Amino acid sequence: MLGYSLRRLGFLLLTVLLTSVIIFSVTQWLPGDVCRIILGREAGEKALDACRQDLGLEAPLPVQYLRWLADFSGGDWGQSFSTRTDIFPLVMQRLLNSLRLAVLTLLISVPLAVGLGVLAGLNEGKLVDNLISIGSLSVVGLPEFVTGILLIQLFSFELRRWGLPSLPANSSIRPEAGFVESLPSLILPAITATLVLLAYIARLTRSGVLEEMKQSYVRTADLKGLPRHIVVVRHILPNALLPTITVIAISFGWLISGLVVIENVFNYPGLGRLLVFAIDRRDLPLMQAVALVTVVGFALANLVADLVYALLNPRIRYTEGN
Amino acid sequence: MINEKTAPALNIKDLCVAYQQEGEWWEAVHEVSLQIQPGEIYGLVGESGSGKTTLALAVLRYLGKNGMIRQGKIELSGVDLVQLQPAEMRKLWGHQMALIPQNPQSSLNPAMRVGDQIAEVYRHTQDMETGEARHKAVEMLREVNIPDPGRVTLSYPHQLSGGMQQRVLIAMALSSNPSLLILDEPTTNLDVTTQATILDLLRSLIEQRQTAALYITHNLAVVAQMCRRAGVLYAGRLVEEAFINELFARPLHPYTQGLLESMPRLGDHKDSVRLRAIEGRAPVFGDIPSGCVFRPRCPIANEICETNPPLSVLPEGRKVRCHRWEVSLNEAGRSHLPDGRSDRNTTEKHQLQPLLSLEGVSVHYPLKRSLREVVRREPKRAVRAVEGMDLKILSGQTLGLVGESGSGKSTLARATLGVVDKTAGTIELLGIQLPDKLSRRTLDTLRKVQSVFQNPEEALNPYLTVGEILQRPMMTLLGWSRQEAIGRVPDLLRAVRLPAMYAERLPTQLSGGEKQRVAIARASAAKPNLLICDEPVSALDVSVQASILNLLEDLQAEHGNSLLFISHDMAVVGFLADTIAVIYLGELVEIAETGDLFKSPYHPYTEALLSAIPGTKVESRRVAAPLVGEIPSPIEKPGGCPFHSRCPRLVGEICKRQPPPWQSQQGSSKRYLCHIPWEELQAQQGDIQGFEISRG
Amino acid sequence: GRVGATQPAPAAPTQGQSVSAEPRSERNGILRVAMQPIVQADPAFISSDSEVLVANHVYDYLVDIDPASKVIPRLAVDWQIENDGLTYVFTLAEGVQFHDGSPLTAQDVVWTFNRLRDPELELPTADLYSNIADIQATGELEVTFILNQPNPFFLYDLSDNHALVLKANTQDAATKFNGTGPFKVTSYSPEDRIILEANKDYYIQDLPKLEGVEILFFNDENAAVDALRSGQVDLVMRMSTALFTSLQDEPGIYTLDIPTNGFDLVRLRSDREPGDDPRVIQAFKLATDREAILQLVQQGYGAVGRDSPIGPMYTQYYSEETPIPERDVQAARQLLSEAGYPQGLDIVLHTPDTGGRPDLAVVLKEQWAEAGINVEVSVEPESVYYGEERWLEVDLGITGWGSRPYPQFYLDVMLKCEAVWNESHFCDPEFDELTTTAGTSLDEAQQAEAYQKIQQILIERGPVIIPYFFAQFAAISDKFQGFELKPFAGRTDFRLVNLQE
Amino acid sequence: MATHTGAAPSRGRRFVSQLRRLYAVPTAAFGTTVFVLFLALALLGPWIAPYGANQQDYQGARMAPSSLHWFGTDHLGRDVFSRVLLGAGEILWLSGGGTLLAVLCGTAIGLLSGYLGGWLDELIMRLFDSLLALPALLLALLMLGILGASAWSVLIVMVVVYTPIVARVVRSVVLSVKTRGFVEAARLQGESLGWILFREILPSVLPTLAVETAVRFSYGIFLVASLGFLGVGVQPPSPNWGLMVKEARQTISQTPWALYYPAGAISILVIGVNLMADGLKRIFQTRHD
Ligand SMILES: Nc1ncnc2c1ncn2[C@@H]1O[C@H](COP(=O)(O)OP(=O)(O)OP(=O)(O)O)[C@@H](O)[C@H]1O
Ligand SMILES: Nc1ncnc2c1ncn2[C@@H]1O[C@H](COP(=O)(O)OP(=O)(O)OP(=O)(O)O)[C@@H](O)[C@H]1O
Ligand SMILES: [Mg+2]
Ligand SMILES: [Mg+2]
Repeated sequence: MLGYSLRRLGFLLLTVLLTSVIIFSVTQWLPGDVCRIILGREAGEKALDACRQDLGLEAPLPVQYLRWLADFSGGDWGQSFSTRTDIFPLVMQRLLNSLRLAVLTLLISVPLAVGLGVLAGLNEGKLVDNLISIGSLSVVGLPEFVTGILLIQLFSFELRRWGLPSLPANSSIRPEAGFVESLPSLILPAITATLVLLAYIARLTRSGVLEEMKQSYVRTADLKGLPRHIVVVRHILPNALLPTITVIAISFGWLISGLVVIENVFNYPGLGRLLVFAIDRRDLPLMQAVALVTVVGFALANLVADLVYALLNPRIRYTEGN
Repeated sequence: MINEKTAPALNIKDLCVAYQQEGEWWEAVHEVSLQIQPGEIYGLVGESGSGKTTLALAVLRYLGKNGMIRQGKIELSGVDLVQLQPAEMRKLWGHQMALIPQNPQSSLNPAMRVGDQIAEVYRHTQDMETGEARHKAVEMLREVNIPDPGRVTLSYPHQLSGGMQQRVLIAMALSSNPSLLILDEPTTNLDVTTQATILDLLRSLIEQRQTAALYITHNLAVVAQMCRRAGVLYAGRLVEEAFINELFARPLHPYTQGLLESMPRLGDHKDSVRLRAIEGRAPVFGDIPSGCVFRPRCPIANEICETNPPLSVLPEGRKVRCHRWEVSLNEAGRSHLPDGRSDRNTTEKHQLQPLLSLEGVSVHYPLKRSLREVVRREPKRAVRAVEGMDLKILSGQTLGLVGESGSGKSTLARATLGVVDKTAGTIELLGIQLPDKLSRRTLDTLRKVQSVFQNPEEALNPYLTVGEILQRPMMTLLGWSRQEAIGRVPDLLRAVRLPAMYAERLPTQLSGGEKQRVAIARASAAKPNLLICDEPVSALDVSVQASILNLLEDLQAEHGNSLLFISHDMAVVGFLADTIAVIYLGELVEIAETGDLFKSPYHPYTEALLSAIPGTKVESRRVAAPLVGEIPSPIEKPGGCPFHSRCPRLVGEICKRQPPPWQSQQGSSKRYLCHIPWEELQAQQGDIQGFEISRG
Repeated sequence: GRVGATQPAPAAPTQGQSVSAEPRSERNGILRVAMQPIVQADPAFISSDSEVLVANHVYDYLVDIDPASKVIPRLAVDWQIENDGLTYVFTLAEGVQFHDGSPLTAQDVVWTFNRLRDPELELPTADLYSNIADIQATGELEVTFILNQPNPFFLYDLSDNHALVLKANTQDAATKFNGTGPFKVTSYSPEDRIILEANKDYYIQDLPKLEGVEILFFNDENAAVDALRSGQVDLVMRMSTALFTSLQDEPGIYTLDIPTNGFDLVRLRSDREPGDDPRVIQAFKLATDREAILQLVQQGYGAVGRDSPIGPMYTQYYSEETPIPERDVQAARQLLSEAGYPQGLDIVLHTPDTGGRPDLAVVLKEQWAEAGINVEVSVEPESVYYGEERWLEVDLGITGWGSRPYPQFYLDVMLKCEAVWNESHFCDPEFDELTTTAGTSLDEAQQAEAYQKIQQILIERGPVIIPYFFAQFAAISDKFQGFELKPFAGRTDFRLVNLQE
Repeated sequence: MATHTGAAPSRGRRFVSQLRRLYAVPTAAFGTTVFVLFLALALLGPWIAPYGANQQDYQGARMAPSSLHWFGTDHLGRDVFSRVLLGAGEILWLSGGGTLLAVLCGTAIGLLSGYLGGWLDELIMRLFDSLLALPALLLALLMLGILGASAWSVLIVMVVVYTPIVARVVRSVVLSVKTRGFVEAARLQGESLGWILFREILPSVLPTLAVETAVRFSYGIFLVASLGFLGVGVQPPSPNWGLMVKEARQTISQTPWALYYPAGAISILVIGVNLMADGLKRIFQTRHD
């Protein structure tokens, strides 16, 4: 297990390193003069030159990359070109916001989705299954921006119009707001994200359950005379939910920074919105930092998934590494 | 011991089971009646698809959603199971009936410790405390002869070998002390040696407990060894039922006769015996013939067979479902060839050129080292699948290769074909050394060595027609134009006894045997000098197996090609091969001309293999103990004699420390690798023979 | 309900919800304002209205402009113009303190303006202040500016958006906010929000009346309006007409709009094909239906433009003497054909993604298509479009120009031959001469005449189309009073706003 | 079950029979019908749309649905029905084209990489892992930043974002197929690489590929619409449904219909394609059990 974990960790580092090269090169390709963007449309040539010198943009690209990588891994994330503030605290604060949203979303969606998936799987072909399947497939078809807009109309404006307590349409939160304070702002984006995940996880769980129900060991368990619920809980679920774990972890990665559209609709200050801001302003260091944090987060989520998977799956736990 | 007068434990009457497929219901089991007494093992044999498992599942009331019991009764101790509700069945499952399934690996929950899986039965069906249940589990494991049961309870299924897993399942099935045990091919996926021990175990357990058992298998020899009575199932119909001795001595139904005659027995050889295959193939969903279902394949069918045959009940508890059983009784018998049928055997062996010779061939699959091993600078390890192999195949001859699973048979074949790289040694074809890599071999070399694989299902591209498949080797290896190649396809099909119109078919429209024939046709299309057949019949039913073996033999007679024939079935190898090599853990342990191989002395491993074959009897001065344990890991092979860890004739320390010498003697082509000298071993061993079960 | 109706300027000093007259010592309320994110914090570099808005409350101008475009005192309580308009002497208010506690002195003002005009630093304002010969602290609280040439708009120039007074020798204006202004920055979270609290030591007693201002950043106008609707912000000043009209029936929200001198400019580069052919320029103009554009894009708010930046708000200069030719698609086709485009003309129309500009582009595409001008629209983020100087490069583009209190500015920076932002690359000696006259003459009549001629030239041969002058919108929660909308949103003054009891 | 007599059905017949199986599942039948319907609308759109995509009527802006304008008009007086109709073509060709290109590239790479194995395979897979470690939308945004917003850029983005996914799926099938007997037999017969890849292996990949294509396609529709909504994809006045939603959001209280119709169109199309993909999955997976 230790060997397995170390090897996974190695893969993670490799992936992150490769991605950092991709990110660096991609951002270098972005058109536009960084200094012109930093100094705004009103700056003169001389100031621009000084700025380029300042940022070390004159050096050859590999040198710039290595310098960036060294600084970055050393914790020196530099200053944002556009806002001229330190990147590290900024990104960390957004990461925290993203994590909040991600955690809340998972808290809502995972139990719900897994529950629905199991229910559908166990009742394959019956009415419940069909209802859940059709329901989840329909939800899959709703783009986040449509759901988001509809939710705002409904839960912010309509409720308000009727004088009922309503949820905020705009989810921007104070930087120092605690989880409880930010909760109302989190609800609508979390529901929107949940709707995206729900169907996905539920369908996966369902097929996992169906897949396992076909296995011979379930027949063995049934023929042992075990009560049905024991067969389900002790035999089917532990195996059926394994693939779900991986997907949840991947979703976690997506939740951290893939919520660009949702953050945009609700104006939620997460990493996704920050990245769009950075791209719009050609703020290379900020862009690189956000992208890399995303990748690391994503890779970590995958690592955790792999490890949990291995931990729950004796076939991996006991064959690798010893 | 078994009293026919007492009420049967299981009484099946007129059972019809149907499946729904593509919206239609069709009967997979049709009007089957049978009784099993307490303490009796009733054998049910039949080809794949004949409905054996369906019957078993119907008895258990565990048919899938698309299966249903159309009519009939299944009485277990007088209770008709067909009438029971699912919840009531669940109670019976835990107490009165149990199943020992075919695939032990997939029948155990991979994510749960073995001990818990057994203890669970006690906890939930017998309301035991956890601790007590655990204790009982250990006890149960001990009862099925598992060494160190305490440790095994803590293992996960994948950590156990197939034989151990099967023991666990047996323990589990017996833990509820059922009055009916259903065994669905419980040893089919195991090695002969393991199978032998499991069969022994099962027999003694059933005897002890006086359980009624329904034993399902397609292996007639196993039935012969295990059961008191047996029924033969064909296309869902019970066509014959009798006491074992009767059944084998005097089969009445043409189908049963066919089955028995298509099976090569230990000691049969192609030079003296021609196998009789059952023509055609078993009916499947959609085209079950009217009247007698066996009619299309029956050699003695006439017009009367177009009506449903009645079940004739004969004395001595025999039943047969055939219009013409009296006729069939006279027409039976396999064709014994006149001596010296083939002239190739008259050629002296030493005059033949070696076609292929392997010298010191080793194949190691390197293992990836774990990080810890790299850090600790531990040496690189490898699976030593084949080691120091010296073999020759003479032109026009057949070399048979036998050995347990994992002994390196396939690896050797693949190294010869060039699909795996050998680690050491040389492979020469007609005196020219072959390059390792397939890509470096010339088209001519490729043409000279072709192969047929084990699994016919995978052998043919499902998206190409038979014609397309057969054209290719002629186009690539012989450089023919497409037109020329197409022109030859009917000839090829004819050669493998398939109608020419099969060229149009897709592989999915062929049966397993037909697929294997096409694969053989493809392999022989470019007239190879050497055909390598890696277990070409082990996935096939006996009746089909016979026709493939006949085919291989005919082709060889026609083309004069050599054959490297791999099998784990001694009888099959013995039938086809001129020379047999026995390998163990990647090493050659014994080699002899076929006739000599079946004469003692045997290498202890060969002896074990032979005596483990069901339906063999050993006339031995000292009965060899069955093999203990499993084949060791080829990663850490035992030193000295590779077989010493399991050898029933262990001499002493010398076996562990010193590699044994080759033993041989004038007048015999046999050589074997052992510390025990020829005479001594011969004195210890008797000759091993197949049961004379059918030559009545 | 709709409160601030369109009113002709110059208007009463208060518009919309009027300032409550009673000065009260107690501050109350925090005003939450939605704005697009700020990027520049150093006053010398600011340009967007949100940047100006922040600076305007953290710092003070020497003089300020009222909604009617009149110059009014700010840090300078009084001034004298001497020596035929070449010397300006300002008296500074007493008791002004920077947020760090140090007092404001004349030196600070001198340093600030010297920095802005220093040719070495190449700040955007250098050109604007090149006319200044010298600046002197002529007393503790007295500053004297000496000009090379008379400049009738000098006071306006001093109230340029960038001309906020910093502490002398400030080095880190980009990250530190040390002003004298009515609010102090307590926290700045880039791209998210900036939080201001009232400066208790503000030199004008009882001001500001708010406890604080929170400026929340929105990249998306829709999100901002949604936030206003659901009560998370109190004030939105940047939104498309469509959004603005959608707010008019919203309970609890006042909508205000005023006409401005701001406009969207459609310009064709005149120094290369196809814009170097006057017939092409005319074809574009003839193919444009200004009234329809005003109706569709601005939903009728604002005023139809006449292709010159001298808008109807500048009553003393605006002229309708030269008629704008009627839309004539046939004539436009004819002209294009004569200019060598008988099959029509393919061209990309670039536009920033803000306000109604994408809509304008889309409408133009449709109108011009009838005349055989096939436009491909390219919408770009404002920051990229301006940031990369693409806006100065492209053949055909749309630019938004914010409202200024005097028209000379536009001519100087945008249309003169050597103008820094001569995006249309227009160069016309007659035009330049007239512009110089208008910008230096102290004779009002002469000025007016020059401006009138300029308008004529632009209509006849200027490579620009100004389809409309837009209105400035604001929507504010009815909990607040004292809000006064200005033509340029950035110069909105929150000092008088407070929460209604 | 195959019939045992008669010649092999032609490939065309097999396609028809698979389509029939698709129609045997009600949800899949619905999905396929929706897709085909949208496809038909997309093809016929230019002929049946009553107005042009950008045809404006400034007298008739912001009109509620009526017999004249079935879906009403938007804030610029454009007929929403016509725009939705014409948008079908736009979104289908963009997402369909992008998907197909990505499937082509991904299949080629997956086949080669999976079959050849070795360090090249390792390298490509590591690279793809890294690409996939970035959420698709972020990668898309970064690339659109480079390429500039246009329909072509969206196409390229789809290829870059989806190729690794398709390649990995194809590769995994190749890995399992290449150890099959028939591939080995082909190698032993000295078949060329091309033959082995395209005639021996590819057909077995096709069922999985069909399912994957349908799934990618539904995500592709999403991506194109989302990019439109974010305003970084295709440019106005294109009747991209996402872009229409973005534009209509500004006027949601004045012209809600301009938002709901395109939003509904996206949803129905994606649901349809999803149901179809689901059906394909069922057909092909049961076949390979
Ligand atoms: N769930 C099912 N649905 C439809 N048909 C089935 C089902 N299970 C089995 N069959 C069909 O019923 C027939 C009998 O199958 P069964 O498994 O009972 O045969 P068997 O004798 O056990 O064969 P084998 O030796 O291969 O295990 C076969 O043709 C098989 O294809
Ligand atoms: N590709 C491989 N990598 C690593 N080890 C392998 C590989 N192929 C086979 N082995 C190992 O080599 C040994 C010999 O395997 P091989 O397949 O040659 O045996 P076999 O005699 O053909 O067995 P069977 O009867 O099961 O087909 C086994 O221990 C097997 O696990
Ligand atoms: Mg079976
Ligand atoms: Mg093998």
